[in-house]
Amino acid sequence: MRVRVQDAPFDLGAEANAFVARQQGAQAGAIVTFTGIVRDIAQGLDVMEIEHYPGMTERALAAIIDQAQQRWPLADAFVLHRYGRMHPDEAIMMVATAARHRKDAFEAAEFLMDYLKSRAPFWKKEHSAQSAAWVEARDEDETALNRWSR
Amino acid sequence: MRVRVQDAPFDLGAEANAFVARQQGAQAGAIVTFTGIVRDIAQGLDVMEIEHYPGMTERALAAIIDQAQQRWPLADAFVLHRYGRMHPDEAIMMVATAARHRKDAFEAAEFLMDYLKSRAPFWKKEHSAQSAAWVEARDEDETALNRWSR
Amino acid sequence: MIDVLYFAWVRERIGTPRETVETQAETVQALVDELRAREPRYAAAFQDLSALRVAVDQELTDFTAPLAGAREVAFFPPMTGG
Amino acid sequence: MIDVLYFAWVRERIGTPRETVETQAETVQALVDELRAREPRYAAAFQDLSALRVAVDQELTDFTAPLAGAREVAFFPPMTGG
Repeated sequence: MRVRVQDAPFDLGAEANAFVARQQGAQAGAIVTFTGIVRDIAQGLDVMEIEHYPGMTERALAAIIDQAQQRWPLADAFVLHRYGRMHPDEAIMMVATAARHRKDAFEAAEFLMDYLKSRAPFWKKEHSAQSAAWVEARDEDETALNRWSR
Repeated sequence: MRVRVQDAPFDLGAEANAFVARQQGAQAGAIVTFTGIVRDIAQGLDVMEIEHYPGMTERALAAIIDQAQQRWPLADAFVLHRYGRMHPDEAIMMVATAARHRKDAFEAAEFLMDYLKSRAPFWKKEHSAQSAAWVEARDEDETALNRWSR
Repeated sequence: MIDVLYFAWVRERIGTPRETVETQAETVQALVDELRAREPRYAAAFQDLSALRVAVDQELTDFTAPLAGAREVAFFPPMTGG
Repeated sequence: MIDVLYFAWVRERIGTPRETVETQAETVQALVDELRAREPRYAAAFQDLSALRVAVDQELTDFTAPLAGAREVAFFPPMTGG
């Protein structure tokens, strides 16, 4: 199971341990995880709401993982992404990669993050007491993608 | 507590969760962890033994974290490294970084790994049924360090 | 007959997440032109196509994409996952 | 009087993890030369200094480092942590 899209909160530690346990005997000496946490930058965020495109989301994430596995010799890769409503300091999503060498595990995790930031169908909306606004895509995220098109 | 050096096994998931919990309210939206696992490359490894230099180890790891915190705007960084005897598929060590942006968290974690691979006083010895041999330092690890001397 | 889906502020502007559209449009662009002509809310949502992304049958594509055989077209702003 | 520590195969070759050495050596290199002259096991351990690393008072340094005021010198192969 390489992709999971869910409404419910998840336990980063339990997911990381389960991912490592799946690598038993795989000679994957390097495990990298990335976890995204809801930030309250403007000091007034009540709820982060994430909308997604059921069906396409799972396909897009699986396709991104396929690409990563073609580019790097990975033992395994995993993406978990939530949708729905969540609060500051809650985990939004995580990726995990397993490889023989750390360079591959790090690069593949960064690649997965760059792609899913801008190419997986999720949209964030920030709700505060006063207002609600869709988060705008950042130019840096688009730029980050370009480094992989070598 | 940014550095821990211990003989006992550790629970990666519990450590990762504790690290994330320490970031409450810190606006650190990006958490990266790296975990190193004992590999049995030659298909005969019984025990990986790690020797270290008590006193210097803690100082060296703290100095590496200080460097990382000077180079990147990190909310936090953590290194845990075991010594003593461990078996294939056991975790050897982990690093964790927390930052506002994922690029900083990823780069700082890679930097910590590159430095502690070659600059923290640990030495690995691989024991199989037939023999025991000290792991040799790899040229790639030295090369990996050079990219940070810009 | 094609299912047209809207997400995020496109959905809010058009006022529905999904509708079935009777169309002979041969490309996404032609479908957009038909929708724009319908009602002001469509014209508003599709005002600046550079601010929009499109998927045909759940694959990201662009506005020149053909619609022959397509069952589902989705319009949405740039994604903000992660 | 200085504490001299050995790690990994340097420790194994010399046969002790730690000893106190009476020396007037002014640099790490001078201390190495004194040790080499003592017994074959030291000569063997210090045969190829390019294969060794040194720390003075728990700070990595090189063989030209002065020993004035130093309390602890450690010799070991390149590190293999992580």
